Amino acid sequence: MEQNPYLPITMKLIKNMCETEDKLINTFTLQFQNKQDEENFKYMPGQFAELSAYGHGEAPFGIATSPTEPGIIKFSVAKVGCVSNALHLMEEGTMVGVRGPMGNYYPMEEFKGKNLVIIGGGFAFTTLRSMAVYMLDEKHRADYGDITVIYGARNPGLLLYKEELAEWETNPNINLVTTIDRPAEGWTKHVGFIPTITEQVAPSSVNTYAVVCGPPAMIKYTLPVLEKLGFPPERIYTSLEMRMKCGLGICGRCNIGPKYVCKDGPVFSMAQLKELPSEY
Amino acid sequence: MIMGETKPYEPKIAAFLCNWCSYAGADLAGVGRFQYPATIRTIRVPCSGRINPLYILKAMANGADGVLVSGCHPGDCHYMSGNYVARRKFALIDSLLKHVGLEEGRVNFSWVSAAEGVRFAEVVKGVTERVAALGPNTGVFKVDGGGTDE
Amino acid sequence: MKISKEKFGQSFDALTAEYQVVAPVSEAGAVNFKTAKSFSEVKQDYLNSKLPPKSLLFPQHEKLLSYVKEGKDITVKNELKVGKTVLFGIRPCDAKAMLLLDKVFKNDQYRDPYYFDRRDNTVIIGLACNKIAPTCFCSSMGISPACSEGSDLLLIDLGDSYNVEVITEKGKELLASLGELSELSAQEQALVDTVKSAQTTSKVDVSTITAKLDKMFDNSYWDTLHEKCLGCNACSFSCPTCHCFDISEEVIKSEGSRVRTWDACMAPLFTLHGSGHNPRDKKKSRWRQRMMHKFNYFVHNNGDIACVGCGRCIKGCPVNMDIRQAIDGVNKAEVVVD
Amino acid sequence: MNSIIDDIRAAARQLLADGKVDVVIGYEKGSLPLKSTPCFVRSPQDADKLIWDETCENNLATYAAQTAGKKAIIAKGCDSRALMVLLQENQLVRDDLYIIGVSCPGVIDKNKIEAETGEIIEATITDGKVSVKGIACDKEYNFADVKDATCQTCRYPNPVIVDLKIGGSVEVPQSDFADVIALENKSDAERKAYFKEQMSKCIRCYACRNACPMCYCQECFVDCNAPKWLTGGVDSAENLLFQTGRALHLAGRCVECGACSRACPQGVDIRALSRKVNKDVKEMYNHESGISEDIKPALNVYSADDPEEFLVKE
Repeated sequence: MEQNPYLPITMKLIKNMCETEDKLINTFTLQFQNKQDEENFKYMPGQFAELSAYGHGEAPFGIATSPTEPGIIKFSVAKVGCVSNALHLMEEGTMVGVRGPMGNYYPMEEFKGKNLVIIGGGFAFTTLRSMAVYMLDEKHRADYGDITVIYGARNPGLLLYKEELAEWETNPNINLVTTIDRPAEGWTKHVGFIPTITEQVAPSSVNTYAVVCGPPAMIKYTLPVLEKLGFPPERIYTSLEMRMKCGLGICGRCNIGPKYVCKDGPVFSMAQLKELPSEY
Repeated sequence: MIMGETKPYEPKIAAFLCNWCSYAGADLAGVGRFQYPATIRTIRVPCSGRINPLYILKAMANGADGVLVSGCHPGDCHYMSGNYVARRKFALIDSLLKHVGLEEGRVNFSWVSAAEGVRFAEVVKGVTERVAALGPNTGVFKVDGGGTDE
Repeated sequence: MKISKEKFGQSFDALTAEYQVVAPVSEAGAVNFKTAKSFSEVKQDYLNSKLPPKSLLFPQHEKLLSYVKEGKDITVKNELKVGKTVLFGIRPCDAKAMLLLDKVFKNDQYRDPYYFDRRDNTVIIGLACNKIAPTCFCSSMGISPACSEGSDLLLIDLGDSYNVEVITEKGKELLASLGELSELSAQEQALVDTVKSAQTTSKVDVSTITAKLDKMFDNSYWDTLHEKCLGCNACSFSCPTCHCFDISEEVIKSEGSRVRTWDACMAPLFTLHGSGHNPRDKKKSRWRQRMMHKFNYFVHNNGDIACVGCGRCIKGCPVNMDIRQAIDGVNKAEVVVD
Repeated sequence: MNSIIDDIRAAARQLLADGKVDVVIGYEKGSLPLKSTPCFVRSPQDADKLIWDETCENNLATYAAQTAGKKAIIAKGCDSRALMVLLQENQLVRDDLYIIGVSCPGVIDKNKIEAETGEIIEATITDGKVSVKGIACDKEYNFADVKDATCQTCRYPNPVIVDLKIGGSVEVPQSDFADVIALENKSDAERKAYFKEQMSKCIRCYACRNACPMCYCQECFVDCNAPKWLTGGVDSAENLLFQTGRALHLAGRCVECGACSRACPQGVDIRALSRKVNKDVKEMYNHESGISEDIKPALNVYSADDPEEFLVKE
């Protein structure tokens, strides 16, 4: 029988963990309930899924895990609306609904043989983490060149995935640069906004792609820096956010020009975005 | 229960009670063990002036068989004039709801003070009888979940 | 070939046993598409329905699924239900609109089962327009008052009988159960020819609008177009091609359902992000979206303009926003060529 | 009427030329017969677009708060009442507002005509006669017979607050709440059936709310997500909840312009609800909204002896 794309699969919330000091972002670990569901849920870094908190609604979130992590998927979600609030309050063991994977993904094929500069700000680091983990996987690491991650948050407490970041610090396969906006006690790494730090770190643009995700202001000021470093628009990628409902390119709200972010995105290159109206 | 015996119909009544008088009155009724039917579901509000007409409409839409709104007697408001202002609203709500076809007795308003435990029990008894006589809510605001009239 | 109305009426009544037969019915002072039990209920001399028949395939409020929560567990039930339907008497503009909706509810990746399971089980009997309203402008949209596009059978009212034209296989199958056909008289043939050659009196020029709009996103035309718009959804809800929807949850205690309801680009909430950011926060950008979507984006994605010229939005607008004038305005707008 | 149009245009031209206002909000000829459409005049030479006749049915006060800058507004009696309430509720800055008052003879109920003539192809209004060429038939009407229901019961056709008054005053018709009383006198079952039928037509496009000058809430209760007062359902119960909730929110504020009913593309008798509330407000609290700056809104004040008949009978 044909799949009904509006019907979620049921997954179990096995872990509901507070991620940041301000207690506004939690990471939810969901477990597939059968092999068939997991088989059908083949995804790539950059894709998202519609997460249902039954009784409250459904909302789209980027998948924070990598397909190299079997059995589960994770989402890191900020508490802003009806659905995210319900998720934050949800007890472990509760069944939730998941529709997906949806949308396109980072062009991992195109990235092969290239160096990657991953730039993330705040909690927009979720699908970037997925991509980094994907590339660090032993099956894939050899496909890619140098991986540089520049990741910033307002303060140390707001950085996501702290344990993993600590591991990356010492991992020779990845070059991690973390920064915070203002000096904080005990912080010995970079201090400053992402664009400034990117300029300081000055990753080479030779044979390199950049992937940038973060708040609009961060992206706005980082792009000129990348341009100065010699990244052409075709080699800068980003992932967009939009209000979405169906996730199938039908309900009509997430379009930028003729493109639906849910179906044709959320991943776009700067070259693609230049062709579209600036309505996002 | 013996087969064939039917349980008497017990209406569900949403009771919006002001914190300072009617809620305390309900408390007193409890402490004093004055019997009244277990038909009300109490929602405590800071003042009868806090009642939004939508509370009443939504209760009816979601299937409450009746609504009771109760506050301090006029002149006794903890916030001086909350119930005076509420009184004007209540009169208009009551009149409009009847106008659009809601049965008289579904939505009830009263003043009960903190000292009137016995009276609170009496009011609930009276309201329960009135609502019970009307039967289950099939009224103009009852949403059946169909979403369309067809 | 023709069928007498008497015979058609009998067949119509017989069809109601097997099909849900939906037809124009006069109710509460307006003609709309409703389930009809008998041909006698059908309003035949109607101009067009107040609301478009899109709701038959895409209801304003529709359950997608329902569920029951028990503690931490959940039981989800698919609410997809379909029966066979005959849609009688829809006008050529609305029949064409269904073809446009088909393109929306199926794209390169997904097919909407709620829409298509209904669609595939619906036979459409179109009814050509003998009368043309001053707000009709379908002729400018590549349709005509007797256009057969989108219908399975097309009827033309000849007074006592209908001229019948078979358009699709589905129509041919249904025709078999309608009864015998007879030849047209010369006079009737002349009437058929008149109806077929009729054109709407109101016209707009959309020949270059898509290309023009390609260059108009930042045009100052949008600065004033929207000004008198109240921002309600009257135009969208009365449009046979508008298809945007919302998905929300309706819950009482532990039982709930997920429903989809019509939504429209004119509402500010339509695009509001959880963060508070809104990419289309002004009436200006929402009107631009409406025009762009109908006359540009839709063409790029689906090869057609998403307007069939039914004129409902013109009649329904509380402030007389007239899409024909909006189109003219685009045609007249000055475009800075870089 | 022509001299009124000339005077309106002249006033608009002068105000714009003198830079006293940035925009004049008035009416221009619409695209359909017997329809005018709101227009925003920003330069003196455009002032000639402005018209004034029995088709000027929109309440322009709706645009007052959402239009930036200093604005002049052509105001009928009901528009001026709406502006008055908006001023009282601090939604408008008086100094940014220039009210060009025009007495209103009432506006045409186009739907009533089209119910008989079918869609109107052509129409003219001369000397109190409306001649209509319709798709079904041609007909001539006395204006008084096709006057909008709201205007039939209007008690304030003359503007209550103006900066400039154009034209003479019109006679204030005697009016009570006969329409409401007629409905009140029906049985509960009849009224219930009436409202059920009316509400079954509503498609929740919110044209009524958006056309209403008093509906300016930043977040309307119908759009509120938490709590979710309304579902997306469009059954008559859900629609009645919306319309009743709205009518109660307008209690003591409704200026009886009828913009809601005229805006309704489905012909729902929305006014029937607000009229009832208005009658109650008048009878119980002797209040009419927007008729004087000195009168406080009915629900902002109280009296120790306000009626209490609504209390539960014990």
